[in-house]
Amino acid sequence: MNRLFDFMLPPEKSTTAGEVDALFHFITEVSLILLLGITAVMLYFAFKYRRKSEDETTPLITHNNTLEITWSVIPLILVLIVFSWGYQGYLAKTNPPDDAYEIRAVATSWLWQFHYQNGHVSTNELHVPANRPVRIIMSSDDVIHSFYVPDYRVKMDVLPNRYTQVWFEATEPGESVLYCAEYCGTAHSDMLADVIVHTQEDFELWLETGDAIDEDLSPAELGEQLVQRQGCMACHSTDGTVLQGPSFLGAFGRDRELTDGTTVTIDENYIRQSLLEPNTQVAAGFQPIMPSYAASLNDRQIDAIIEYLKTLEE
Amino acid sequence: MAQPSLSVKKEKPEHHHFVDADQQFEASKMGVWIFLVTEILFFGGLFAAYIVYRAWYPELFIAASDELDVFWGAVNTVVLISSSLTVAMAIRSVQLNQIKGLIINLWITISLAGVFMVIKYFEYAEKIGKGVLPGAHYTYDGVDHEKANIFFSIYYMMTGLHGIHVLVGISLMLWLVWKAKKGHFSSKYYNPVEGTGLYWHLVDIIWIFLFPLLYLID
Amino acid sequence: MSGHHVSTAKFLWGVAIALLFLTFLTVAAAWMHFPEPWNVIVKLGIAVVKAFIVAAFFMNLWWDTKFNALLLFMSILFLFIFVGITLLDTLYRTDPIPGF
Amino acid sequence: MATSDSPNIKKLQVRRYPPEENPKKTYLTEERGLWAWMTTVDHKKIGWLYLSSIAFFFFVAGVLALLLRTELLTPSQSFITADTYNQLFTLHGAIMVFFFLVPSVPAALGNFILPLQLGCKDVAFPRVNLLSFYIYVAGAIIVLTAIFTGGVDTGWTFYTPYSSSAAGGNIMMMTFGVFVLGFSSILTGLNFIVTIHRMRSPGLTWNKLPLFLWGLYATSVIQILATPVLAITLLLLTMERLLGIGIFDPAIGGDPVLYQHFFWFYSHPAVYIMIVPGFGIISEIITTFSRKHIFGYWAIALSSLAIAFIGFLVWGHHMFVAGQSSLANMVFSFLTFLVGIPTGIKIFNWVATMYKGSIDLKTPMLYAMSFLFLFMIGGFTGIMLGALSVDIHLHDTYYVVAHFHYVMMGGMVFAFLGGLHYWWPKMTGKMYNEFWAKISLLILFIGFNLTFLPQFVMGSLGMPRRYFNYLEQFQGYHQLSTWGAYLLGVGFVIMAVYLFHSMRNGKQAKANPWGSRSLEWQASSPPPLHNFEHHTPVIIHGSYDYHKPMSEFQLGIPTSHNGHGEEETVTPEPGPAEEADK
Repeated sequence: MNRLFDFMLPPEKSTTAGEVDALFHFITEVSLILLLGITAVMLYFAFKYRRKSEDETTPLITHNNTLEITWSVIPLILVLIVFSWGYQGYLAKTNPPDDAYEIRAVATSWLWQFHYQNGHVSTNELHVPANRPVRIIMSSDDVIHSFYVPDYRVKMDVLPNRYTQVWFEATEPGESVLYCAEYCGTAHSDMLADVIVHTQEDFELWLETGDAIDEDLSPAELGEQLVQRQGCMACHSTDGTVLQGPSFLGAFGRDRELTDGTTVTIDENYIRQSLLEPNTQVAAGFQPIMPSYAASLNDRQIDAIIEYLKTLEE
Repeated sequence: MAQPSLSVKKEKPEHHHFVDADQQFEASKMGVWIFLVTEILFFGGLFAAYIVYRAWYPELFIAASDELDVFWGAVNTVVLISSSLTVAMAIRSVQLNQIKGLIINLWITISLAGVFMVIKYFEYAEKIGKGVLPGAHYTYDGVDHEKANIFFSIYYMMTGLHGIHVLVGISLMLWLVWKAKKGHFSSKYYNPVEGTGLYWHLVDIIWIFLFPLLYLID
Repeated sequence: MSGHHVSTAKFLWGVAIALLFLTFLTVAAAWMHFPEPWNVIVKLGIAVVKAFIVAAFFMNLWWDTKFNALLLFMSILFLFIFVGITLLDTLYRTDPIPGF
Repeated sequence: MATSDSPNIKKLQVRRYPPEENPKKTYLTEERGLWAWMTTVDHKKIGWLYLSSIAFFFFVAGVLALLLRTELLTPSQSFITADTYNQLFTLHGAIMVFFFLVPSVPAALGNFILPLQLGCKDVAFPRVNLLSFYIYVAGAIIVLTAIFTGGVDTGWTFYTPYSSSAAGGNIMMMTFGVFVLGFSSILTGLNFIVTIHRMRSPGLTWNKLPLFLWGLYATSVIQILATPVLAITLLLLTMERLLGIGIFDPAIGGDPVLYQHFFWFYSHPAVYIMIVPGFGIISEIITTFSRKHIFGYWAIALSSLAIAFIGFLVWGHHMFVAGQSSLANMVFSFLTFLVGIPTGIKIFNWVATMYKGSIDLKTPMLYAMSFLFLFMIGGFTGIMLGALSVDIHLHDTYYVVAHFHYVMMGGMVFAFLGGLHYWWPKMTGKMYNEFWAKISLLILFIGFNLTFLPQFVMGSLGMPRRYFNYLEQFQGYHQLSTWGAYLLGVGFVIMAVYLFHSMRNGKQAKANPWGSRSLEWQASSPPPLHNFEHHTPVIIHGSYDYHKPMSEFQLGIPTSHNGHGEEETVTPEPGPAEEADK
């Protein structure tokens, strides 16, 4: 499929992407022909009928019914084609097959959490099997977000008071980018996640073991990786900049004032508490907006994060 | 319609940019009507919210409307209809050049509008007293529905906005009384009276719908 | 142009009495407890009749230029468009239910 | 009181065109001084008050756009923070929409031209007109205060629940300012509808009404019917923040998608408030500079009304992925395509008008032709976004940003600038420098396409809108876009310079420098305070009668009637008028 406007579209990585692209190409090409045609006629008239003397008069041509009906009916037919084509594609994109594999997605400002049927949770990483329809049922913890994967040509808003869904079938193992497409505040543009497509066997394996990569890392290295991959950096810097949450730099061992006026020392227990029940002890001057990591981090990972924070000395 | 006839001698208009008084009268009346269109769509947003929520939670509306007192609602309907009558009488008076009748009718209308607001005040006070407040501040537990607060948000928005319109109407009529006393109006020029009258009738019409929609659901 | 229509006092009183009678009727209907769809239809029907009477005879639309009546009609039409199409969404939503 | 025109017209003195050249007494020379300007009820001066205000806001929002584009030169933070960026794009959108686009053509050019094209002394309610301007100023002050006391970062759409609970800043004041502004828009629309209905000159029947006025009429209808819904929406939003009424806030039990219905019920028709008067300008310019009768007068006039009407039925195409029902999506998509038909009809009619014309490529005509090209791109990409399956992919990406800039800026702003150049001699009595005007247009045309064509590409490649940081793969497109934006800035600076220069040092304009047949050009340039020297002219010829030579054009003035109600004899014009009667 080499078409003139292929450069305008990302690679097709889902079974329904081709359908969308076909319509995209059709509209773009027909539009281009009409645009160039009408512009050429306009320029030709401007040249052919240019004013030759100042007191010219022109013939009285008020209307022409045949012509006007023609240029009303032909566009009407064209847009009706586009409408029904688009509607067909829409139906295909919004009605998941019955056997689709279900994953729950929860959007929070500004990260994505994905819950799998065996209780496994991943943050800012969506793991899916290839060649199998996947249906994602989504909800939001706060404001409206939107689930957008350009490679799959899917998008759906994620609402706080209702469940919405998208479905897709990835055609091959690989990675794609997932964006939040509905404006949601400060770190809206950082609310990205990776869609990681495994083969069916690899996916089963991943569900069982989670990320295998942490086996041979030191706790602090693992902690660093987790902080980067779990979406912490959207709100907490490691260089002292204050974002939506306090910076990690030099935090460990320090005293911190809380919103209720009390003071705690940032130690292992405080960090563990902040990950599991984040909004019970909120640092003064910040909003209680952090999501819980109780389901997505195991004890070893929490310990690793604590070790990593210890290394961030000023 | 719009073209003035050229041969007939016309009344001089109040403002010089009009061709004649007839053009000015028709223009200002059309202006008021267009304003009323915007009022209808302004309230229309609230009616839309009402209908959407009513379609979602019909049982909520039946349960929650029990908290509203049909008797006082009906009394207020009678009060507003009477005030519509007196406004119509006021316009009739000025059309017949009876300025005294105009002023008396305006005063009766103002008093009726005042009665309406006093009754509304007691209704509000009773509800606020028992914790029936809009939305997030709702604390009353007499209505067994999780969205009861939304019904009362809609109730307060609709009746509150209507109440503000009644207050605006009162001020307009006080202004008319003042202008009438200064001899501004006659059977030849009474556009502001006509306009205010139209506005007041619309306020009445809106209440005619609010009463069954809010008070008489069950 | 009949923009300066003058109604007789008797006529205005008649209109008001008709309105008061309809108010009585709608309250009475509320006590009758019609079954569900009729309940709404009767009360809103009466409200529409009352609004029509006010618009036609108090607001003089009956005698006025047709354009002003058209304006009123347009505002109601667009309100119906607004509500009607919004209901096409709110009444026909099919939200998925999580399976776990 | 409706009378047929012909028997009366026969009794008229007929004055031959042209009117007085280089008049000594004009609206600019009478009632001078700042106070007179600030309290004027003259529609022409109010037009100027609006024009200077919208020019100011266009400048402010334009500078904001340049700041945004500069930040986007690099994929991550370069000189402003994410929060500042979010505030800037919110303000760019809100100011451009509410303070520039909505009032630009109706309130600035419309105010000036409408009574002149109708042949009346002023709009129906001159004091309401001035009030409408001061409401605009009040709204502007409130919004500026909001900007300097916390700002707003919700996007110009104020979507709940972000706007009702999550966002900081001074949203209540901002929405209140826009609420106030709505009344200014309503009053302008109200004034125009009444004026067009009630104050047309004798002989100016509906089928002779200039197409600019048809455009303004359709626009006014939308303003009247849609703006109140915006007002109630913003009021509810304010109450949401103030009292937590919960109708739109899910935390209290409300529904955020319902807010979107409320918002777009105004804001989609508002797109047509912005573009339909632009269509009117294009009809005037193309006929004047092609010196040819408009092709398909009724098709163009009625398509404006059709667009205004269908425009009310399609708001949901902003919500295809917002979670509304599939049924609503289908209906909205279908209706959206129907808007394309009357729009297409207009374009074909304009091009057909040029056929066998006598085309003079003066600056306004070049603006009109640029408009046609750019607006067609905006229209075609609108078809793309109306197609349900494709919109799922393109929604909330830069493709949408590029699309509405092609419609709003390539369409509406180019039409506005065309109109400004077209009526500039009438408004100021001076000619601008044709050479620099063409240079500036060329720069704007290139700069505009350079800014927004790359945005189509990166949008369909998946670049979401309202992004402060972006992936490196998009940097090339962003940089092209930013250079284009700078070029646009240069174009506007040149325009400001030659326009200001012409006001002081420009060549004196003739009453009718373009040889137009439309009524406003039969007043002197600039017009007298009361437009037609206290007379109510009687329209004898159509506004587009370019098949008649200019020498046949006459302006009737009734002898029996001078506009003041009292009998008075009008001194007959010498010479030509009597010849014409024979």
